[in-house]
Amino acid sequence: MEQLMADLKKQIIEALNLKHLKPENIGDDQPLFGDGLGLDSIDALELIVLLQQSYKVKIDNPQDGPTIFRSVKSIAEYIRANQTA
Amino acid sequence: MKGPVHVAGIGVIAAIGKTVEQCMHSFRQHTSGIGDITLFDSVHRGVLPVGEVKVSNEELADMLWLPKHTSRTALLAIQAAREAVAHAGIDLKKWRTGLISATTVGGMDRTEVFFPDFSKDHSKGKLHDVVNHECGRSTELMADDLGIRHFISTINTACSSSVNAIALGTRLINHGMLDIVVAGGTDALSKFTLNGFNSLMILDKEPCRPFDATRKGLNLGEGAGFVVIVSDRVLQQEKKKSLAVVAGYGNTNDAYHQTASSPEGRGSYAAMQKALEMSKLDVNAIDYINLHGTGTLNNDVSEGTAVKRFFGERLPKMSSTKAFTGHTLGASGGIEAVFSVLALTHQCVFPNLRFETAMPEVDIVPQQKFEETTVNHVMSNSFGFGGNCSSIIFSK
Amino acid sequence: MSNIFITGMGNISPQKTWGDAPLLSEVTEHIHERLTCIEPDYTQWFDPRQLRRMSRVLKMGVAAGSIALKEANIAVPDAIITGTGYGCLEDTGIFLSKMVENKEEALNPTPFIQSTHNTIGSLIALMLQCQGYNQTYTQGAFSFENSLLDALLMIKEEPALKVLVGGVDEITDYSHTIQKRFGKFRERSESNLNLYKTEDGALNGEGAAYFVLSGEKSGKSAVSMEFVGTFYKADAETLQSGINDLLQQAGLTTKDIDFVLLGNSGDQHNDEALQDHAFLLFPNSSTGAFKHLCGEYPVASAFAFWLGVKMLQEQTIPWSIVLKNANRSLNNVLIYNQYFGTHHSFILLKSCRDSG
Amino acid sequence: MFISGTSIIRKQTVIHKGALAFENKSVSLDDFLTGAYNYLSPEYPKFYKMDRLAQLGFLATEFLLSDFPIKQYSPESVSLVLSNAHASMDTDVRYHESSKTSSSPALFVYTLPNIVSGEICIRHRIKGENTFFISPAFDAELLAAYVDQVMVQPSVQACIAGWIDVMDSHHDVFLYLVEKEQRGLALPHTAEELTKLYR
Amino acid sequence: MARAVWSIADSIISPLGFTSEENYSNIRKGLSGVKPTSNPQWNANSFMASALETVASSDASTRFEQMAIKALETALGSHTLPSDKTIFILSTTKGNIDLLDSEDADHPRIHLHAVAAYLADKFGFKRSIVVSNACISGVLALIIAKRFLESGAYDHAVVLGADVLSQFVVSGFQSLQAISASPCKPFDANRTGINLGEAAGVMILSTDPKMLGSKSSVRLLGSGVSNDANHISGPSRTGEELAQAIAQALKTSELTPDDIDFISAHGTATVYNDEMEAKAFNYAGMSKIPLNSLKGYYGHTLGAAGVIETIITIHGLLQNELIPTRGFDTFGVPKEINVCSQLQSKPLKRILKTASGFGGCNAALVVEKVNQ
Repeated sequence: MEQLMADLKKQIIEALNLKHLKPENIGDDQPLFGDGLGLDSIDALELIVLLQQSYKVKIDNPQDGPTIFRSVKSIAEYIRANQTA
Repeated sequence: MKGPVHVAGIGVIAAIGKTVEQCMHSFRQHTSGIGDITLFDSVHRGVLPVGEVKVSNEELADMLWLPKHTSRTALLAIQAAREAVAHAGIDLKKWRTGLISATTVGGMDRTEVFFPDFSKDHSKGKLHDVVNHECGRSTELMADDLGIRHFISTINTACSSSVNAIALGTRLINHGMLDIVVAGGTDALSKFTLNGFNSLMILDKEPCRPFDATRKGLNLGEGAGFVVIVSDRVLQQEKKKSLAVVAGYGNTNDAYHQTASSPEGRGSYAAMQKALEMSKLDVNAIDYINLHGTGTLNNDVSEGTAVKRFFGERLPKMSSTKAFTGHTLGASGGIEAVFSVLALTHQCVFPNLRFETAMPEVDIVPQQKFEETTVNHVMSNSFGFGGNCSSIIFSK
Repeated sequence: MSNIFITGMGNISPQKTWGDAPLLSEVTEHIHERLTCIEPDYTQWFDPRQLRRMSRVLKMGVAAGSIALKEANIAVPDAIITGTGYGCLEDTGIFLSKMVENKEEALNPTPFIQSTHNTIGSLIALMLQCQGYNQTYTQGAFSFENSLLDALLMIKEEPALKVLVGGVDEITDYSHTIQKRFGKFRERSESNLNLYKTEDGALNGEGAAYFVLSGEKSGKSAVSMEFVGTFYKADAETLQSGINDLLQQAGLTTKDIDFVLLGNSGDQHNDEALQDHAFLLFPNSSTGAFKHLCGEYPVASAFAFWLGVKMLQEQTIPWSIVLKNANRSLNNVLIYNQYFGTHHSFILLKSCRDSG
Repeated sequence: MFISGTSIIRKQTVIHKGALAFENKSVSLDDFLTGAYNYLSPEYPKFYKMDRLAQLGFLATEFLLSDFPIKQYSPESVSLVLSNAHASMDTDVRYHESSKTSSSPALFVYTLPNIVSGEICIRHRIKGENTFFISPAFDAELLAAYVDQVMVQPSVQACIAGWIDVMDSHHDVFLYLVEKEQRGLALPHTAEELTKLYR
Repeated sequence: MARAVWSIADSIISPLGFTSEENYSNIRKGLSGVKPTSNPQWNANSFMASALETVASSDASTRFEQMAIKALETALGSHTLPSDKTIFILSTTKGNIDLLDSEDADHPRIHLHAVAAYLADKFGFKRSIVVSNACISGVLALIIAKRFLESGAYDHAVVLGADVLSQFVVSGFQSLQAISASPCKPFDANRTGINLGEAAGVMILSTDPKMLGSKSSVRLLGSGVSNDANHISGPSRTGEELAQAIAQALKTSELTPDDIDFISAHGTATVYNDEMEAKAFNYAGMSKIPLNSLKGYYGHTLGAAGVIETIITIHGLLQNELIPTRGFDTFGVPKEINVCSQLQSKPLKRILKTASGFGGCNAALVVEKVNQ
């Protein structure tokens, strides 16, 4: 789980081009959207693509985004719960 | 020297018809143009419904006597523009005539043919497939076809483009710089836009249901709509009938988000307001609104909220015709301008197909039947990515 | 006089065209088959978070717009009008190649969102929270001229308006490879300063320039735009009567033109025609060229617009642009642009020092 | 009668409908011709067998007809009226050289100016009449007058006409399409317009 | 209604004579210009051809020009044509190509337009044009002249068709293996190819019937030209395109195939050409109409052929005589045609002249006798 979250942080920085951040700047429970990291709905769509490409986890309804992408931890939990392998 | 700027001719091609008359027939019969993809290959074929113009490129090219590698965007445009010019029945060469077209994809449908070969080997891919890639090229092909040289322009403000084209044409006539303008917009379906909108997860896998509580997104469509607008002097001298006048228009930016509209629809509200101010009409004078109404969760709430705020409790009849045609992007404003003029000339309003239950967020109940009724002033809304919002009013 | 003043300018180009150095005191030599913009450090104006999703063309455009507004000393303009022939090519190319590579599965939305032509202008609006008129023209080599014309109409309609008008176009690896295959652009790497000495064709270029236009003079606004005219596939006679009409409406004749800034591109066929025609129309004017500095691209006239205004403001003619010097003082500068023989345009800039 | 399109090749530059379409001045004429062929990539390997006159004619018509669906006319209703100053002399000289050792039949078949007409007809399936005039210089009067007479033949709908000259590295091609119907920006078919367009 | 175009005078310079009448009477006698020819300038070995040995170049003019001048002088005779109302049309494929062999390879009149200008100047014609469209040049030149006269651009036309033998042409046809070692046999089962020949012919056309004087004459009716769009040196496999040119000629003459009394075919005596023509005449519904080829008398005279063959056929038309096909004895084409093999008398009203050539071109012209 720790490793997964560490990987996710790196991947999020890369995918969303958050070059001003380092993985250690992102807390496991820190909110990603709104006031937290300041991400928006386009970033949410990018994260959906990230999960599909890197973890083969599909999210069909973008309305589920806000819950799943609340924090790095919630993303990791969602991946664990939905990965078929 | 401002005088009324008249609409003297209209032409349209869309999923519900290749001509104005065919579209009117579909409206009367409540026949939607939404269906499966049949004319191009895509993994989304059979999954995502679209509003396709059911004529292949080859047939279109043959019909129009144009080369087969012409981009579909230009072919659709030329078909609609020729209809509009023929309808106006004025020799364009006798006057200072301009062409203002709008498109968002330009020659993308051909670039997609070019690109797979090109990406494997940069010396491959047939160049005649990319030569007309630029949006402006489709307008130049039209200008060459219609014999217009005096002024040409292409607007791409995403889905609000064609309303801006008609507005610019009106201004150029008002400033005495042009006598006649052929204005409108065109866009062909392409894999590029289909996949783009799919990546945004705003495409409905069912036929779209604008303003319905169960709506899940939009269906893409294609087509072109053009109007021939003329100065008062041209109308008099050519002894033509005015189909409608351009009463007002407004162009604003929502400045809220790259793709989403503000929840209260501030940009759309401001666009309607500007248009109404220019028309000097009372808000209650508007008889019918041709809504943008794409069928996405976001747009319909935002637009609905703005409309409710703007018109108050006494709402005019209104509908989105996108349930018939799909969302035709850069062409939508042009196609819907033609529909708005038809509402005036035929004294009718168009149904908002597939509406059943009002949205919980904002109570909008659109027109559900084709209906003949008194229509003196029509408003048409077109909003786009990047927050571009435009609204236009046509009057009898 | 038209009373349309240029009150601020921002220009990112293959030359060092921002900052305080005297006009083109140093000319940058590029030895490459294409001219690429010299880009400033954008973080001096923007928060890195604002820049993270932006492609190169967006950064160039947004920065040029921001410099222009700063120079005009206004925070938010009343309208934003952008001309771009190609639009956002980089994002278009990324989305297209991913679409082909991934066979239409799992595509990133960002490049698609930012592939539309209006991204540049609407991003400026979003960053400035500008809810006013917002427009994007994409008519090849008329894109910038169409934008100027719109601004001109707008200020005539409402003189108090402050309009941000620009022209932006980028080269990408894909676009350059394809354009080279059309054979119009030169294929050899050689100095841009030798552009007019060889016959190999035009030099591919790019740039982003924004201007604040207003009906009210302010600050450095000693220059006005008198007219802008576009001519699609016009012959020499049409061009001649066209320029005469435009001049007449501005109360001028060809004799009043002190300097003609010509759109020679290095493509000998069209350059000869342009030059012959210009010498015929304006035998006593000085002439100069600018595309060896910025290259050929649809909105190259925006670079010329910047150059012309600068020349009038500073009352200097940079040595590097002169084709023929008639030793005249600078009051009227005419930009006479052409794009591969099909698109011709005229823009007249006028110094208004004397009229107070 | 109306001129609905033009295509010019001179100074190793192709101008199609007034716009620069392809250019390459830094190579030999032959390499320029192959370059323009590769640019169009029409997949017509017979091109490589043609002499320069035919290659020029092939390329010029390829550009001329690239945005015009000539195939919508019946093959019999399209005509060709071409002219030049040097006839097939460019190839005549080469053939003559070859004939001193062993005559090349492949070259000999190109020692007639109208072979280029034949190549164009084959490529575009044109079966209407063709004529080849030899004039000291581009003769707008002759073309305007004669093409009009061809166009009034009841079966004729369109005519590809113009000037196509090559001798050593000198080359000058001006082809245009004439139709009965005026479409778009078509110009009237007069000697005056032709002179302007040729310039 | 287009103006009528009359033929008012003609001439032929060939091994068979220096006037049209002399040529016609020698052909009636069955004489031929084709015989073994030895001329080291043309070929190291002797070959079968119709060479005009009695004309040589002068200091001022080449052989080609000498022949042309003689033909023009004879045809023009006492006719004076107003120079501004007369067009001079030269039909030739190679003109002075033999200058390439001479020491004077840069001779200005190696260019066809320059020869035409030189001849026009000599005879005081202000306007000259050159038609060089392979072996249909002669017929095509007549068609072009007719059109210029019908349109009113000119009142008179002088059409000269001429070509000479040369090392260039002889070696070329040899390289194509098209030359027969024996006198050619058009439409014959044993045909083995062409003979080359040289000649000059002139036809003077006019819209002014007064120029005819009192003699019977002929007028040019409709015409048709087409292209095979098949092969640059081989004829069409089907003959459809020549048939199309013939149909066009009939249509513009407002005639049907039955209105044609006689055909002067191209008949080069190559295997494929003659086959193609046979198919074409069938397509055109003319398989029963008597036809001939005159190549057995003159060989293939290239740019001159269309003019001199039309002249001989017109003389036959005026005399009501069918000239036989010299060299033909065993029918040898895959479709039935009526090859004329004996001199016959028959009332004649209209003839059709056809030609086909390299580049896939075909031409057809109808000529009608008008009894004054």
